[in-house]
Amino acid sequence: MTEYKSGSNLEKVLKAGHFAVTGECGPPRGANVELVRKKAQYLKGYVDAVNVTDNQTAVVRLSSWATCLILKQEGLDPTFQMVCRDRNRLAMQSDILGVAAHGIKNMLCLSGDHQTFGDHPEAKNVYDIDSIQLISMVKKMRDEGKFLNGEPIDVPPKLFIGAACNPFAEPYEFRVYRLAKKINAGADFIQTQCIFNMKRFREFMKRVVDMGLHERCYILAGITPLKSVGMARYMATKVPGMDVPEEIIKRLKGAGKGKAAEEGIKIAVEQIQELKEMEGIAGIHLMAIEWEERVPEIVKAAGLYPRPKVD
Amino acid sequence: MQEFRPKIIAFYCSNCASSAADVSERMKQKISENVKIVPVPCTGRIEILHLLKPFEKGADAVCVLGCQEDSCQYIRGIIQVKKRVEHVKKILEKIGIEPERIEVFSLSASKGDFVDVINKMIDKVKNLGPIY
Amino acid sequence: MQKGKILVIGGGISGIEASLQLSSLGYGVYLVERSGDLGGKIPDLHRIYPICSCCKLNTKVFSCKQDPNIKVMLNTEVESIEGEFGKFEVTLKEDGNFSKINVAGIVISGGFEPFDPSVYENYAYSHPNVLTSLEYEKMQKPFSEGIKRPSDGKVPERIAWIQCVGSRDINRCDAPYCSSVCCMYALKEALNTKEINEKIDTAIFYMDMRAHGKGFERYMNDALEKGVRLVRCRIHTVEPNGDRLILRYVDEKGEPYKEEFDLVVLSVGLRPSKETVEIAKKLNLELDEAGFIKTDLFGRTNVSGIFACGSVCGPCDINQAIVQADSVALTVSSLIEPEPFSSPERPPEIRDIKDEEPKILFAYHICPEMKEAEERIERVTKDLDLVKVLKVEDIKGEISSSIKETSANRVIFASCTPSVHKKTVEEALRSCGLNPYLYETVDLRLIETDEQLKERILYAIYRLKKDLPLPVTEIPVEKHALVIGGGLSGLEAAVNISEAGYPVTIVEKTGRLGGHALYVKETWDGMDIKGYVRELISKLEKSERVNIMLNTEVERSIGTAGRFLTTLVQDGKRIQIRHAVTVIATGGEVARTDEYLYGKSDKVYLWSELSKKLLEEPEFFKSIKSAVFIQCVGSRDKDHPYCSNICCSFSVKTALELKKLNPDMDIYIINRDIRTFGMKEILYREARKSGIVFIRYDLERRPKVEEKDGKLNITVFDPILQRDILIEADLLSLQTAIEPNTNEISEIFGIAVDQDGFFRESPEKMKPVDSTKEGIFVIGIANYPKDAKECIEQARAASSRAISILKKESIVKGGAVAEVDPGKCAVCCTCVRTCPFHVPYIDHSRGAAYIDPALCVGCGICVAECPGKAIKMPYLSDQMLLQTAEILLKE
Amino acid sequence: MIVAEQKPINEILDMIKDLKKVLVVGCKGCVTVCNVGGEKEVSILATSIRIARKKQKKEVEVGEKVLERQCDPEYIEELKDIIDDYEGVISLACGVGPQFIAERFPEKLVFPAVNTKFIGGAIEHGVWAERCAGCGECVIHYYGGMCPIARCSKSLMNGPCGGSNHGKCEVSPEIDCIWDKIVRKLMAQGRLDDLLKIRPPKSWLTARDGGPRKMVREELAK
Repeated sequence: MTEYKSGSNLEKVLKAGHFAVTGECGPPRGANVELVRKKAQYLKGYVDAVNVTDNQTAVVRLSSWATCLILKQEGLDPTFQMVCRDRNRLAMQSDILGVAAHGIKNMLCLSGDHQTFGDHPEAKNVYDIDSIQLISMVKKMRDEGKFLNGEPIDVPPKLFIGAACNPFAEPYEFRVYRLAKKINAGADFIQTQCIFNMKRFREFMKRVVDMGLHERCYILAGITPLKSVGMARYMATKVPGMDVPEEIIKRLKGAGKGKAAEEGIKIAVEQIQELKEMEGIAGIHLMAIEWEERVPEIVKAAGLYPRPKVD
Repeated sequence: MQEFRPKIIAFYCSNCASSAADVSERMKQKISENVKIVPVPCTGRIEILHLLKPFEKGADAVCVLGCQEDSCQYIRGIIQVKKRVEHVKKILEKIGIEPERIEVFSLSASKGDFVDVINKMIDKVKNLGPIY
Repeated sequence: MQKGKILVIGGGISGIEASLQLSSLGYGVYLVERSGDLGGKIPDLHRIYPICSCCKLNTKVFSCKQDPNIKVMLNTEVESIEGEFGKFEVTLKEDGNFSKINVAGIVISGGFEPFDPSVYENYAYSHPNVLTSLEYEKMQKPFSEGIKRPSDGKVPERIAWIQCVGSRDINRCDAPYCSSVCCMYALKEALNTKEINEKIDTAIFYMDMRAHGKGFERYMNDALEKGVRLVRCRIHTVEPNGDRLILRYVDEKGEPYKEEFDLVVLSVGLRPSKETVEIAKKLNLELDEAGFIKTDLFGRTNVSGIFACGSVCGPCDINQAIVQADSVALTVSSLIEPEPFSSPERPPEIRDIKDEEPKILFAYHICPEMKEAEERIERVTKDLDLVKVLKVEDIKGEISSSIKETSANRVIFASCTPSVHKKTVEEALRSCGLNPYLYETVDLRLIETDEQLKERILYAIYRLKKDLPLPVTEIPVEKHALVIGGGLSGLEAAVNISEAGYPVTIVEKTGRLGGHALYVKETWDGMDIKGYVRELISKLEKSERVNIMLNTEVERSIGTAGRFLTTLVQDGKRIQIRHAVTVIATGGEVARTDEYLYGKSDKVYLWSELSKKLLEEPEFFKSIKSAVFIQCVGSRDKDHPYCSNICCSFSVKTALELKKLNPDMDIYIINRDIRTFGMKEILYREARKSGIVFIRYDLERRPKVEEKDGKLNITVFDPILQRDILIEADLLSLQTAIEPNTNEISEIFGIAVDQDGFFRESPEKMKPVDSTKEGIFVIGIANYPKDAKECIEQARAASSRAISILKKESIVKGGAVAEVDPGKCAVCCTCVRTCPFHVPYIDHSRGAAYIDPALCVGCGICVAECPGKAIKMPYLSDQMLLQTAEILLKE
Repeated sequence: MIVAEQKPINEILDMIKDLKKVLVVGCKGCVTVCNVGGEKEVSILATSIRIARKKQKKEVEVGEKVLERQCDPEYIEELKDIIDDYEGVISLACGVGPQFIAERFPEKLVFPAVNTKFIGGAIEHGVWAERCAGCGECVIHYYGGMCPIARCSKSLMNGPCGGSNHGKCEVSPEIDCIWDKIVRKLMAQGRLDDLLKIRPPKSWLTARDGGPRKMVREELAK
């Protein structure tokens, strides 16, 4: 019998050697439980796990752990996201215990967007520890059963630990080392930033494979279908660390009026096809931003439906 | 009622504004008696306090007449004083005085704008009325 | 070597400048002038492009008159000259009285006279409303009546200028040359007219608009913007029609036009002065085909001991005349040992006046026409606290004698442009043993009422009583010159200065001396430049006084005339040198282009490349069947709004050379104007005669170049034929703009460049080779594009002026400078960072910043920036500036 | 040095709106050097107050004084002889100055005229940049002599976040990404191994998080 770290659906799918598909669910800006359930229905059956963002872009939303609970009730395997911006090490550890206590089994550790981007730019940030320190802290809690201060935990949290990776941010040459650092710290899986520049990503993955990093952790490639030329332009110019090549924008433009969205989905599907064949890629992380309803279609078109069941 | 005749202190660079004054003279322009002109070797010498003080002492406006930015004999004089004038404008604005009461002008040796700019300043200040 | 005094014949600007320069090099000079005053034609000019003329000239005139080593002899003619080099005996005639003088050498600077248009009947010069340009200029002078139509005194509505009257014409006036200056003075007159009354329509009828000098093209564009009309055609007849005058002409397209004007101004050309030519003939001096005195590059005539400069040697503008005069003084000093009338007097020690009661002398200098101003001054100054009020003509002389007479210890000087006279006033104070900065100026312009004048004088009095300048010190002059740039101009300067006996360091960025001149075969008039440069280099290499530094760059420089401290970097090593003068000759580069297939076809050359190829492989050109030159490539346009001066002559000269190599070659010069000014016009005529085709184009309709079947296909619109023509060519030369190498150097030395990037000349004006900072001379292409001959002349003028500084024992510094109070200094480095001249540094032994008074220029920027108020400028104190408003706003 | 900026003059006017006599006190230390509280700025502020109150037709008497430093009680003592003429004191020193004045003269109203910004230096004339966060335990030797605590917007200790953009921080193109500099420098120095080491969470006990700090030097203190 396979030894699982947390036994989450995602971990099982990956360990069984399937090409994994994870989705994303942005919590509402309120206690709108119905909306969460609706989004869950779009994704159910089409993804192996669902990331729940933690005050993404520093905008206040329903908390990640609470949203995770709802998704779990809906029968999905949620991935609890936690950023270093809003909590100190005390709050972090107690929340980690909290989600584990409720049976949430995946966790993604992030630095978090700076609060000046968000809706409360006047806020004081915390950054008591950084994302890599967070990864090692979770690992320590899980594997050693100890808090950060070394004191023992009564029933340690069992979590499948994830981390993010942006191959397109600068300094490029360091990004693969930063990935290695996260793996060394204890990351079990990696979800990358949305990929648009496939050429650069191929080069990145080649280095990952050369260093054998893909053997030490599961790498899920980030995919975001583009809805419009405007969105592509916005991503290209306004979102830090995003690399949207001009030819992608051209292609969307070339699709003609009202057809950019279809073209965007087509591009995403083509990307997934290529990623399925790429060495070192264990799956994809599909971030259909406020477009969850199109996820089934994409997954199907990419030949990734139905999702495997592993017990 | 007596007409409001604004009192203006005009610091000017005795090197460059000089040629502009020459053209003005030739164009037979006149300068109002209420404008007090103060020559300085380079407008870069004029500090924020020197620009502010006249307002305390009853001036209705202050202006600095210097050279073109690329023709300052001392390279950066006019550029520096322009920044200081900007700063004084901010102070004036915050204490409820129209920032247009202080201006800096780069005069061109070939255009007769010495008197022109002063007259425009007078008109502007007349519209604004007295400070106090 | 011969030894003796020098005679200068002609008291125009070149004669004045030559005399002053000779005097500063140690000579006793007789300056002989036929008329009643010095200045030549300049006093008649309304303004000298672009500013007022009289004050600037006056300073020089009075410097001449006061100079104990210049004997100015007015109303005097040269009767006869006997003897030979070293021992000339000259008989002079003044009011019928004869006198004899003995001189070692003679400089002829007789100047020009305007062409007399009455020989032309067709210009209707006898009509009252047809004037020459000089007559028109007199009408524009300040305080005169303004512009009126002579026939009836009405303000004219329309004025026309007709160019090339008595120039560029061999048929009727025997002037094959271009007079060089007329295009600019016509533009100036038209623009001034527009400034006085913008409603007057002004039109200039011309053949080629020759705006070839520094800043000229911008001036022309400015005139166009202000509505001056330029009409390209040659006017043949002026038809009187009552008070008005009719001009008939055909434009380039052959369309006939008829316009009526109220005034017609004939832009008359320059002729050598008749009287001077007569003297020249008596002396057997060689004249050129146009009748000007022929000299070599250095101003020597064919008779040894006799030199000439200025417009008597060929048409030239004021700046060129000054350059030539300075250059000729240098030539004299290399051949004749100076003999002064009297040795220079050492001024008395400077006394401390701190404890003396302030006594203020008021001196003013105004134009004779300013009666009203004079009366006002007398009225206003009556009751003021002044020891004496006097009107001065001779600023230095009269102020110093009055100081002595009244024992005044401060001076107020009033004039319409006091900044021009500052140096002279300082000299007057210094000569009386006073700190030269003990004066205030009052600008008399824009003063309308007694009250205004009184207020300004009172302010000056207040300041003089309140602020005392820092004591001055005498600093010994570093007897060393630094020359930057190893091209033709730099080499010439280095050779001259070293030959005068001073050590020279010459710095060259690259690994070899010679610069672009190594790739120039000869000048437009056939001088072997390459050979000349090689000779200069060999002279330098042999000289013990010269330190040649190759692969060297300048890192920084501080200081002023008499004392500079410059850091050089050679192979990564830093070397500091101290020197009294800096000559900057950093040259320029031919701009690259991506137009007209340059870089894509091997048949397309930049002009510099063509010049090199012609030198290295003349054989190559024998097989060329058809060659095209395109002028003004990326030049005289938005990015390069100036004319590069020498490209037209280059093309004409090179075209002629190609014709010589292969007489069957078809050659086309595609141009916007042909600017072969001065004697180069003769070359242009020769080119047209030899069948070289000139086609004009406009910026809106540029030629097009394609390459087809191994040939260049050049399409150009011919404005005369009114259609495109196609030229098949084997070779295309592109005359692109010349760009100056001035960027870093101007920053390092703290000297200004003009809008086009060339070094700006001194604000004192009429000092064409002086930079904006005393003791730094800017010459050659970096000053403005010019031909080799002019480069050499400029280099010589700069050497001449540099030597007069090197000759001095000490310079006076202090007074209007900044001083650090070590007690208040927070050593924050603000002054170090903000001084535009990099003078302050942190002196660790003082624990405070230090500003060397010898290096400080007194701008006051650090004083204003210092956050701790630790820097003082006693000359313009905070206290004074803060009380200004209080004093002036007192009810 | 301590870098500060002047408060908007209208705020200062508002603070003293009920006073008729105020003393403006500058400091010759850091705030003089950063052009915010020296002799010059004291006069500028005093003059501005006079003009403003003249405009408001509210009389005011403004005194001007510059102390050697406002972070040493001996210099604060110099106010003793003049302070009684005034109702309130405006200090142009960093946050230390007005507190020292307030402590020494408890009966007087004390107003800060500057906002104390950070510990930094002038990178060029008129431009100051933060270099130190006063965390109490210096770690810059791990990072090529650059402090990620003070100079990374997120105080990251283990490498650049995904927002590093052309050498600039995601927060603003005005801010350098210090991690970009650290990575480039250490890689150029061949110290990749150091970069790969995981730096453990920092103890903030030495920083202000450990409570207001005070330092007693046994060998110096009386």
